[in-house]
Order: sequence, then C-alpha cells, then structure tokens
Amino acid sequence: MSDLESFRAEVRDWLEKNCPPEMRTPYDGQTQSYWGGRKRHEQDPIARGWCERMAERGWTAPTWPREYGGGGLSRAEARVLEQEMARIHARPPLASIGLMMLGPMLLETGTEEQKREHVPPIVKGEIKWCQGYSEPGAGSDLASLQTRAEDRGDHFIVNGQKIWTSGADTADMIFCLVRTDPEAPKHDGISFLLIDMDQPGVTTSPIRLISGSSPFCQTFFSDARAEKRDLIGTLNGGWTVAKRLLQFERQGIGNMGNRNPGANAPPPLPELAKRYCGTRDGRIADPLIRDRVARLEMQQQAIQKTMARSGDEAKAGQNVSAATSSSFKLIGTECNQAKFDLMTSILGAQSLGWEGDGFEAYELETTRQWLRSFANTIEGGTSEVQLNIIAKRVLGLPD
Amino acid sequence: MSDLESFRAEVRDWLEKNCPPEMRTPYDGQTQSYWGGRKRHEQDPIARGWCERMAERGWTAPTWPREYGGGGLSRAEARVLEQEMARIHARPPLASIGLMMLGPMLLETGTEEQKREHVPPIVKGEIKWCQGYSEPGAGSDLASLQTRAEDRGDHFIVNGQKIWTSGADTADMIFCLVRTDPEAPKHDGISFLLIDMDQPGVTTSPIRLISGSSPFCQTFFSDARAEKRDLIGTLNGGWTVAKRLLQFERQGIGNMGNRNPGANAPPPLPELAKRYCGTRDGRIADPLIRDRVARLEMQQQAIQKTMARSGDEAKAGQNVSAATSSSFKLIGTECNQAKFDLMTSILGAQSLGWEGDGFEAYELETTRQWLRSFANTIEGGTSEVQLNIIAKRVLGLPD
Amino acid sequence: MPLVLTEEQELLRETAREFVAERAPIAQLRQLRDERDPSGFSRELWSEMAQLGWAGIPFSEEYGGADLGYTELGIVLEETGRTLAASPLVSSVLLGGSTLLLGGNETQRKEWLTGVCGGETLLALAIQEGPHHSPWNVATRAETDGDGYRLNGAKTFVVDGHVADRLIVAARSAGEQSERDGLTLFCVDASAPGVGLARASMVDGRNAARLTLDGVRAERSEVLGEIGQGAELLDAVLDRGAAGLAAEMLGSLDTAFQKTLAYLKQREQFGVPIGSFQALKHRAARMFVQLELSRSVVLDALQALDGDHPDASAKASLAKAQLSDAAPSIANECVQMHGGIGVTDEEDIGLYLKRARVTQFALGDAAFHRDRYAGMHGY
Amino acid sequence: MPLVLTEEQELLRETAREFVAERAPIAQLRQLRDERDPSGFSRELWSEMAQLGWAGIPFSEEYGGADLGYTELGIVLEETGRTLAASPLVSSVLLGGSTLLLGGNETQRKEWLTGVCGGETLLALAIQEGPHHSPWNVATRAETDGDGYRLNGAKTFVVDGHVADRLIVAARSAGEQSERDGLTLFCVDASAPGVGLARASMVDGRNAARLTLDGVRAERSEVLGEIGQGAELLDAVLDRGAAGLAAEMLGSLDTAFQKTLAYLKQREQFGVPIGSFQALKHRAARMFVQLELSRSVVLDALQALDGDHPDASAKASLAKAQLSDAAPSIANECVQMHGGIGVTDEEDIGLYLKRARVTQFALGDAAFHRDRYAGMHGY
Repeated sequence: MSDLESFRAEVRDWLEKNCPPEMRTPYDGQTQSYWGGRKRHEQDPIARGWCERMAERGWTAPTWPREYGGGGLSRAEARVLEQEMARIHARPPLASIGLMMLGPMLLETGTEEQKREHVPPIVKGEIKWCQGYSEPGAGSDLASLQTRAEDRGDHFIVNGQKIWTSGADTADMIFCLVRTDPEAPKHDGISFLLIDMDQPGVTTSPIRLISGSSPFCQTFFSDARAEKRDLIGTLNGGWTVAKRLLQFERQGIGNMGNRNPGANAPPPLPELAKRYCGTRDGRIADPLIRDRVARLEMQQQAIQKTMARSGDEAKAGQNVSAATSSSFKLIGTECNQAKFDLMTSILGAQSLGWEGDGFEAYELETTRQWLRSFANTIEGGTSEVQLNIIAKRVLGLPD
Repeated sequence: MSDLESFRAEVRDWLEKNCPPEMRTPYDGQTQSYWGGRKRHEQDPIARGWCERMAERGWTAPTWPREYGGGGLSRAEARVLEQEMARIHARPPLASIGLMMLGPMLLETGTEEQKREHVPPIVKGEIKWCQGYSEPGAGSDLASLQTRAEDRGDHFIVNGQKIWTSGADTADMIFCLVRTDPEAPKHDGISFLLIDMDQPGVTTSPIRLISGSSPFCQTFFSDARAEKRDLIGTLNGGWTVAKRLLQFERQGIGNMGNRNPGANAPPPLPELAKRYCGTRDGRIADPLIRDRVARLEMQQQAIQKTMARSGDEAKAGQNVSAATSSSFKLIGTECNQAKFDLMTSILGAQSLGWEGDGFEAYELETTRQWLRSFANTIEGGTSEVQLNIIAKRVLGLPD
Repeated sequence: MPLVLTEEQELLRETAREFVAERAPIAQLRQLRDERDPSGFSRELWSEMAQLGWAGIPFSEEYGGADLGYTELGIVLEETGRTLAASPLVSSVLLGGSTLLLGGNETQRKEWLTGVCGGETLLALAIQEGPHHSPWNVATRAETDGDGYRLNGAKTFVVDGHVADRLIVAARSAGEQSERDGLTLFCVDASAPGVGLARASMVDGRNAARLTLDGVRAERSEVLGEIGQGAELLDAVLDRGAAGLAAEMLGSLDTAFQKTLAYLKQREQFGVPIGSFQALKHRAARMFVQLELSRSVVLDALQALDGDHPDASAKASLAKAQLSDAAPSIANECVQMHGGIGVTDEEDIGLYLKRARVTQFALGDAAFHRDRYAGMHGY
Repeated sequence: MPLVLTEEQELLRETAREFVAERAPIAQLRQLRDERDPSGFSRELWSEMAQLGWAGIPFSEEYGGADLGYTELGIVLEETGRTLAASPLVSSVLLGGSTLLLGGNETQRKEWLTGVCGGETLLALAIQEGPHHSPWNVATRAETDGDGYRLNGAKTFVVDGHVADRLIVAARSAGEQSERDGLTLFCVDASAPGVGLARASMVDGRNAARLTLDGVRAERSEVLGEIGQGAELLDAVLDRGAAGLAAEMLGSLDTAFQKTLAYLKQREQFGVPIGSFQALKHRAARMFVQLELSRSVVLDALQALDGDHPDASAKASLAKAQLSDAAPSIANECVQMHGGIGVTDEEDIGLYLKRARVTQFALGDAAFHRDRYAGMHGY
C-alpha cells in the first residue's frame, strides 16, 4: 500500500468516527455555513464540534504549515481528504474569509509575529474576519478611498466609512485599506490594517439587497484604534497587499456557481427542464430550452476545465498570468447569471414568487439566488474592471 | 376622381407605354443597375432608353424642383409613382450617388449657379459621380485627411490619395474633402470640392474585396485641377457640408438589406429554411432555425416600422434627431449581417461554395453577399462611430 | 395610419405622466410591498384613475367608457409603467374588460362592463395552469349541469385574482387537454361556493392568486361568447393583452434606462463621470436603439388593433416578443451599470428589474410569441 | 491526466510551428487559390509533412506511423491552422486514417494505412448527402451483388475528394434513410467504374467534391468494420474528426486574434492607437476568454480520446460546439476591428473569416453538437 493509500485509509477511518451524521446532510452554503468567531458558541453546537475536531488536526486549512495550526498536508494528501469528505457528503467544517483570503495573504507576506498571532485563530475558527475595502465614493476606483488612519506612535486612529463589508455585523476583526498619506498620489498613500471590531469606535449597519438578504454591511469608524503591529506590509505600501488579496477573492466569487448545493437546491438543470417543460422521447420537450440547457452545461464544463488547466499549468511550473483570476471572475459570474436566467425561463411563473404557499422552497430560493447573482458581477471588482485588467495585463493594450 | 387618382391613371398609362418589358424583370441591384455617366452609351441600350424617357419627365428625381430637371412632384404624387412602378416591377431607371447623396445636398446648400450646372446632369444620368472622403490613414477619424488643395486663384491644385471611392473607375466626377488650410485645427481646414476625373492628374485603381467583387477604388490626385466655382459651401467650411452628406449616405447603406432582389435572389427566409431544413406539419422542421428565422423577420419588421415612424414624425413636424440616421445605419447593417449569417446556417454546405457546378446561382450569390455585408458595418462610418454619435448626440454622454 | 400620436393622444400622455408622477410615484409601490398591503394596490388611487376615465378607455360610452381605443389605453399603460404604479389596469381593464367587450352579450356588458368602467368591479383572467403561458393547455373541465355548468380544476398566476369580484375562467367543455377546440370562457362570481383563492406575493411586489375550482356552478348567462369557441375569443383578448402589456413594459424600461443614463452622467470614478467610458457608452447606445425599435412596434400593434388590421395579431406578438427580449437585457444592464448600489433594495432600479422579469413571462415570453408569429406566417 | 502538454509535446509544437511558418505561410494558400491549383494543396509540402511523420502520427509503427496519439495530431493541426496551411491532414489522416485504424482489419490496414502514413495514399470521407451534417441520414444504397456490393447514390462536401485515391463511403445496406442501424462503410477505389467526382472550389480556397456512385462495385474486402454496424465506427471516427478539427480551428482563431491585437496596437486614429478605445478593449478581452475556454476543451477532448475516457464522445462534441460558436464570433470581430482594410482581399484576415465559416459547419455545427451532447447526457 502506497503512502497515499494508507493516508486515505486513515482519513476515511477518522472521518467515519468524527464526522457527525448531521454534518453529512445537504445544506445551504450561504446561510447554513458555520463561520466561527467569538460568537461561535451561539451557533449550532454540532457544527461547532465538527469544526473543532477538524481544526485539531489542522484540516480546516489542510495545506497550511503545521507551525501555524495548519494540516501540513501535501497537495496530493489534501486532495485525498477532499475526496473522502465528498464521498460521505461531509460539510466543510468552516466557512471563513480568513481561510479564503486573509490567511493565504498573511502566510505570504506577514511577519513571523503576525503569522503567529493571526493565523492559528483563523484555522481554529476562533476569530471571524471581514473585509473593509470599498467606500461609497470608491467602488471600481478603489484607490480613491478616503478612510484615514493617523499615526499616533504605537497605534493608529481610524476615521471613515466602509461599504460592502461582508458579514461585518457578526465579525470580530476587519482587514482594511486606509489612507495613511493624504498628500501622496492615490495608490501610494494607502496602508493595510487589521482592526479589532470589538470597540466603541466601530459600528455596523446591514445593507438589504434586492434578493431580500443582507450579507453586507456598512461599517463606520469613529476614532477607532488599530495597533501598529497590525500593519501588514509597509506603511503606505498597502496597495500591493490589496491587489494580491483581491486575486484570492476573485477566485472565490468566480467559483460561487459551484457551491455545495443546499437543502433547498433545485434539481440539476436537465432534470429541472424535464420537470417544467415536459419530455418527448425521454428528452426535454422544448427544443429551445434543451439547446440552452446544453449550452449552459457545456459552458460550465469549459470553465471548469479551464480552471483545472490553469491549476495544472501552475503545478507544471508554467507562468500563470496574474489576470487569470480576472478571467475566471468574469466568466464564472456571468455564467452563473446565465444559469439563473435559464432557470427562471424553465420555472416560468413558478420563478416569480416572493413568498406564499404554492411555491416549492427551491423555487423561491432560485428566485432569491437569481437576484443575488447580480451582485456577483459587481462585488470583488466589476466585470468591467476585470475586462480592463485582462486588456491591460494580458493583451497589453495601451491606456 | 381626385387629382391624385387622375395622376395615378396618367402615370399608369404612361408607364405602360414607356417601360420596356425587359425593364420589368428581376435584376441584381449591385451589378445590373444602370448608372449613366459619360460612358453610358456602352451600357445596355434598353436600360439607357428607359432612363432617358423617365428623365425627360424628371421622374428619375421625382420630388426635385422642375427648374433643375426634377419631376416637381408632391410627396403624395411621388408615392403614387413608386407604387405604380412597383406594381409592374419596373426597375429604377437610374442608380446614382448623385441622386442619392450629392444632389440633395446641392439643392440644400449649393449656389444657384452650382445647382444649374450640376443638378440637371444628375437627373438625366449624364454625369456619374463618386465620393472621395476616406484616405488610407483617415478612416473613422475622417477629419485627419491629408489630401491637399492649394489655392491658385481661379482654381485649386489637388494632391493626395482617396480610398473607398465607390465606382471611381467608371465615374466622371468626384466630390471630395480636401485640406485647404493645413495650419487650422483639423476640422476647420477642410473644404468640399467637385473635381472632374477626366484629366491626367486623376487615376484610379480598383480594390478587390473578400467577396471577390471590386466596387471600390483607390483614387490618386497628382497636380489635379479643380475649379474655384466648384467649391461647395465656404472655403474651409467643408466639414459641415460633409456631415450633412454623410447622413444621406448612412440611410442608403442602412437600407441595403431592403434592396430590390436580383434574378439570383434566394427565396424568402422562411421558404429557404423549409427547403433546406425540411418541414414538419407545414413548419420549418428545425425548431432552432425556425426561432432564428422568426427573430430575424421580426427584427426586420421592427426596423422598418421605426424608419416609418421616423418619417412620420418628420412629416408631423416633430424634431427628428440628427443621430437617427446613425441608429438606422447601425441596426440596418447589423441586421443584414445577421440575415446572411442565418442564411448560411440554413444553406449549410451549400453556402460554402465559391465556384463550380453543384451550386445554385443564388447559393453562390448568397455567399458573396454574406461576405459583402461585412463592409456595410464599416463603410459610411463604422458601427463604432455610429455608437459614438448616438452616445454623444442623443444620450448626451460626456466625452 | 402615421406612426405618431395625435394631438389628443399627446395630451392624454402628458396628463397621465403628470398624474402618475404625482399620485403614484415609485415610493408607493415600495410602501405597498413593505406594508404587505392586502390589495397590493391603493384602492384610493384606483378610484382616482377610474374618475379620470382610465378604467373605461376602450369601452363604449353606454357602459360609462371613454370610447377611445387601445392606442389610448397603451399610452396610459406606458405612463403607469414608468413608476411601476400598481393598479388593476391590466387585470381588470386590459384583460377582463376586453373579454367582455369582445365576447360579452349586451346583458353581460351592461351588468359587468359598467362596473369595470367605473372602477367598482374588478375582474381577473384565470387561464394559465402550468408554469408557462400556453392558452390551449387547459385541463379545467366544464361539465353540463342542468341548464348550467360545473367547473372543476385549478389555475395559477391569476393576476390580482385575490381581489377580483369576478373571475374569467377558461375551461374545457370538450376536447383534449391541449386542443384549441372545446374551450369555453366563464365569468364566475369570485365568492361562489367552491371557489378557492390563495394569494401569492410576486417578486415585483404585485400579487397573483392560485385558484381552485371545486364543482363551481356557472350559469348559462355566465358564458362569454360561444360555447366551445373560447379560443378565438381568448386569442383576440390576448392580442390586446400582449400589446398593452408591451406598452407598460416600454414605459418601465425607458424609465429604467433614463435613470441609468442620469446615473452614468453623475457617478464619478477615476475622476470622471463613468458615462465617459466608451464601453459603457456603446452599451447605452445599443439600449437606446432597442428602445426605439420597441416604441415603434408597440405603437404599430396598438394602432393595428384599433384599426382591425388583418395582421394585428402578428403585430401584437411582435411587440410582446420585442419587449420580452428587451426586458431582461435592458434591466440587467441597468443594474450592472449602477454598480453596487444597483443591487441594494434601497435603490429603485432593482424594482424595475423585478417587474421586468414578471412582465417578460406574463402572457407569453419571447419564444412563445416568436412561435406564434412564425405559425401565423405559415412557417 | 494534467491539462498541460508534456515536454515531448511542447517540442512537437515548436517544430510544427517553425515548419509551418517557414514552409507553409499563408501566402501559400493565397497562391494555390489564385492559381486555381488542381490539387488545392502543395504536393511537395505534403510529402515534406509526411517525411516529418505527420501523416502517421496516431498510427502504429508497423504501418509506418509514429505511434503517438490524437493529442499530438491535434497539436500539429493547431499549428497548421495558424497559417491556414492547406494539406490532406484532415481528410486523409484525421478522418480517413482513423477509419482504417478503428475499423480496418489487418489486411486493410497493411494495404492502405501504410500508404496514408507515407503520404502516398490519399483518402477522403464521403458521408454527407444533404446540406447539413447528419451522419445517419444516408440514402446511398449498398446492394449485395454476388460476393460483393453495388453502390448507388450521391455524396456532397467530400473534402479533398477530387484528389483522393480511395473514398470511404457510408452506404445503407439495410434500414430506412435516417436510421442509425444498417449503415456500412466501404473503402472504394476512386477510379472504379461508376465513380463520378466533380470538384467544387470552396469559399476558403480549399476543395471538396461531389461524388456520384453509379453501380460502383465494392468487394467484400473493401468493407470496413461490421456490415450494418457502420454507425458505431463512424461515431468514433467523427469524435476524432470533431476534436481534431476543433484543434485546427483553435490555431486559426488564435492567430486571427493575435493579428487583430497587433493591428489594434499599431493602427492610429484620432491620434491614438485604436486599441486604447475601451469598447474595443472589452471586446478583445472577451475574445481572449473565449479562446482560453476553447484551448481547455480541445486539449481535454484530445486527451480523453487518447485515454479511452468514457466521456470522450461528449468531450469531442463539447470541443466542436465551443469552437463552432467561437469561429464566427471571433472571426467577424477580427474583420470588424480591422476596419476597411479587413474587407479587402489583400489583407489576410478575410482568409481566416472564410476558413472559420467552412470549419464551423464541417462535421457538424454548434447546434448539432449541442443536440448530440444533450442526447448523450440523457436529456
């Protein structure tokens, strides 16, 4: 038995013993995730227990170094873990912006102290992070941000306002772009700061979306305090850090279409089309819908294969363009919108409900998700920004 | 009997007597038109005769004033003439850039002498005109043109090069944009000149298109002479004249999809689709093709109705935006391309032939027209230029 | 018929635009939605509209109507579309009233159309049974019962059915489920025994009901038009519905576009208005052209209906197909161009997106109307 | 199987790219076309390609092949696609050779495949009868005649049929015109009595023939695969054809895009390169993304064929559908972005447009392959 095979046997055995049956059921990726944080005790104790057990082995962050709490697994081993979890439909133990964005960035560019302080709580799910980038006046033109941090020796005093701070109302800490040199050219006066949200100078207010949900907040800083040791990268060098982190974010959003289907998930597209448009000779009866379904399924495949190829190229040591994440963000979110557009065409009048009897839970949920998908082509850099990036960085087209 | 009805009877009678049977057959609008000019005696004598008889009555330009050779008809009368000609499938007696573009412009802005000199020969088909606007370095940025005209007292000496001069190799005269003040800002140093092509300083060379045809030429001026009396508008005021004339041109190109079908014309789209894709219950058997056919037919209707509405608004004295011709040029040429795209999808392998047996004449012709349609979204101002114009003039979006 | 409005029509448009802006701004829809208003529209507003004569526009003066045409009704619908004004104008007048106009006998018109014109009687059209508009696909059965009928079946997407006084129900008195022949239309009392109505809140803040018919008794006098010939009547009603709804959509989409245009000029990024970016300009110009085409086909369809043009049905389908295609493409673009603010509930543009989606599917989507158009043209 | 090329494959790509650039630049196609070359390709070039081993890439060494895979053949096709190099690589190797590989018995392979690998024997696939690719739609009949067959019928769009030594003909030995069952493939001598071949010049400068079969005698030894089971064989051949042709299309479209990108950077209007206009930038970026997706699905399909992956057929259809959609959209954009010069015969971009159109339809357009894909996935 190879090392990998014995590892697989070990993983399978461990999961069998440690993954509670409740954590092997379908769930809604958006609202039912376990997100940890200081308020984690208020959450589902079974989900908390599952996360804690996984975190003990570092398997919430399988490939991160052991010294910072990670699993220290090789890529091959991590893939085995993934496969074994998928085999028993185990839910991810922890959904976290820290895991997805901040952690990888800290591991790349944080100081030894910063890594020791901040990475292990991310792995354990003890601290829930949120992101403070955009401001009401600074959307696509992110670098025009106005939130200011004044140097007070061992700390900064922060004043200003952030928008689209995802989950800020339940977060413990926020990583922020702040202006530390108002005189410098706009990209050169920005720093990257970690700020504790558990202080009177930080308040949040949720933003209601067209889908009815409120995943985002506005966050206000009024003489809030941030420690000097929580400056990531150099003073006024925050823009470089920010761009790197945006790449992690784009991948996350581009992937949204592939999220774990929740309990309210509709059946797969071809099934859905058969159910709502009827069948003829075992096929979707409406040939126009059938063509659109095939088109969408094929596009999803093409995107997946392109992500796989990009990963394989990286492994093979080939140059992967920095704009690759822009391509995936662009096409992934547009494909996701197209999917919901098609789903509503299939569901017809059943996709038009907001509440009330006579709608299946997944019908109502599809309508909400359709509306939610409009934010995907805006958040994390609009599609227009991604197109600009591709045109400039990959195609070398002039300004 | 109303005046209009007695006019109709008179027209019908006259056409019956004067329109030769050969001029009542289908023809190919592009190659079989009668275009007149000094070389008109080389052309089909029957077509020439038909043109001459119509020109005698001024009916080659039905609504133009009688004093310049026109028919002097009211709009209502002109429509009756049109209807009666359509009734017997009479070919247009004269295809001419002079009729379509230069004449209307001269009637609007020419001096009395210019009108008397140039308009009647246009009506009679005695002079064939071509257009000298674009240059190799000045396409969308037309105003950057470099062809220079130097003032020599009673005449100009012209040097430079024009491209996309349609039919220049058989034209007698060319109307040109030339630079008369190289020091002025680019729009302010341009004049509009009429130049006789029958002089050694003017030479032409045809341009072969991807469709295989050569409707355009390059035209070279080497110390060519133009008379001072042939300056239209003011010296250095040519840009205003040019813009007005471009509007007439755009309408012409946008309309290309509605051209008189030639002898090699394919059957209408629905018929074509039935023939090549089969029928089921009397319908086009391929539901995807059927949907595309309906989509296209409906779009053509929508465009026609919009042109009609625009005309009706003008008649009703409402403001018609100067950018209206841009909208029609844009959508008309794109719809035309979409039509050929669909036709080739319907014809399948039969649309892939260039020459040889085994292809119907209309199949080969469709392929050529498909290729020709690519020029439509470029000539007379690219689609991009039209979009710029709409954004600026209609929508008022900032530069 | 020139494709321009007459002076009287222009005047009607002005009046309607002013009334709607003042009395039914978009804030009203938002309030109705947030308060979960039981009617889903303002009863007060509706009676004001009726007083203006809007509820009787295409109906004869003898029933209290204005004796105008569908062109005029379309003008008003276009204007109510601008602020997404919620009212029973589509359900009760455009659809219900038209059915009485085209299919009702003298007695029926007197009895019910008069109430419609006055705004007191509300009608709702109950035809759809599956998730998609498919008028002949009717399983609801009408069985003879003495000198009347018994109706059994279920209907979905009955717009404003929860407040209707009378329901116009398509039922099958003969034939198989998807046959054109054998349909009969009934105008039944919404409070009759056996009628079940469950309100469903729609994504656009409006309401539609699910209807169950459990042995509902319908008298012979409640049959509209000929027995078994309901399809012809329905066809004519749906032509008017499609063209009128297309007019409403035109007003909504045009307004969404104008709002977006204003935002493009006002919102600055990178130190300039975002409307100066060429990629957005070109996309805006394409929306403009789509709206110009839309305006033409809507007016053409309405005029054709008023003039009994032989192609009126095809023109109605053309109008609805054009607008059903334009609806998602324009509404989606408008949201995207608004950026982050566009996906918040606070910004109105999202309300246009939602209404666009509902109207896109109501009375047949673009594919349905292209199929119908192709069929009418023999291919 | 990682979606990257191995070192050997990278090397093959380099060699192919250099060879094609030097020996088969696009000027060659132009010359062949303008001189109305009787073969439609350079015989000399073809023998050089054969010497490089390209004519035998996926075939076993015992027939003189290179014993590589379809991934390698695809790599070469992508490179020949870059300059639109005309050669019998698709007709004789990808389609004809694959039929022998998959359906031929030992004797047949020895006899004919050896010639294919050496470049001496040219094959052409004669399956299509109507204007559209529809493999089971075969009216050509094979009637038994003693111990052999007589073929009667007609074929169209037989690419390179005018120069083929042997024609692989799909004929119906049983069944009705569009049935899958009952097809048989024959490898008949192009000079056999009753074979009529009429050359047709295509829009892309290549050639296809119309074939008439007038009582053509085919021996039992000329049957490829099982009698009446030709559809299975054809399916496998067409998978390879679709994936290989998609690879060629990828090379052509990528090159057309690169040329356009260069033009956007070089052509100035309004005092700046036109590539600085945002509307063009965004459209160029979208083309880039389409090409990235195309590259992935082509490689995935070729690898799947080499690995006998159970989804290989679906992947081949995915690749062809993706490229058949990309072909017109990218080629049209490239012409438009070239402006006036783009529609002149002098500029090469028009040649890419024309080739794109032919390959878009050859072996099934996007709608055909979506239909096939959906069918394979049970919907």
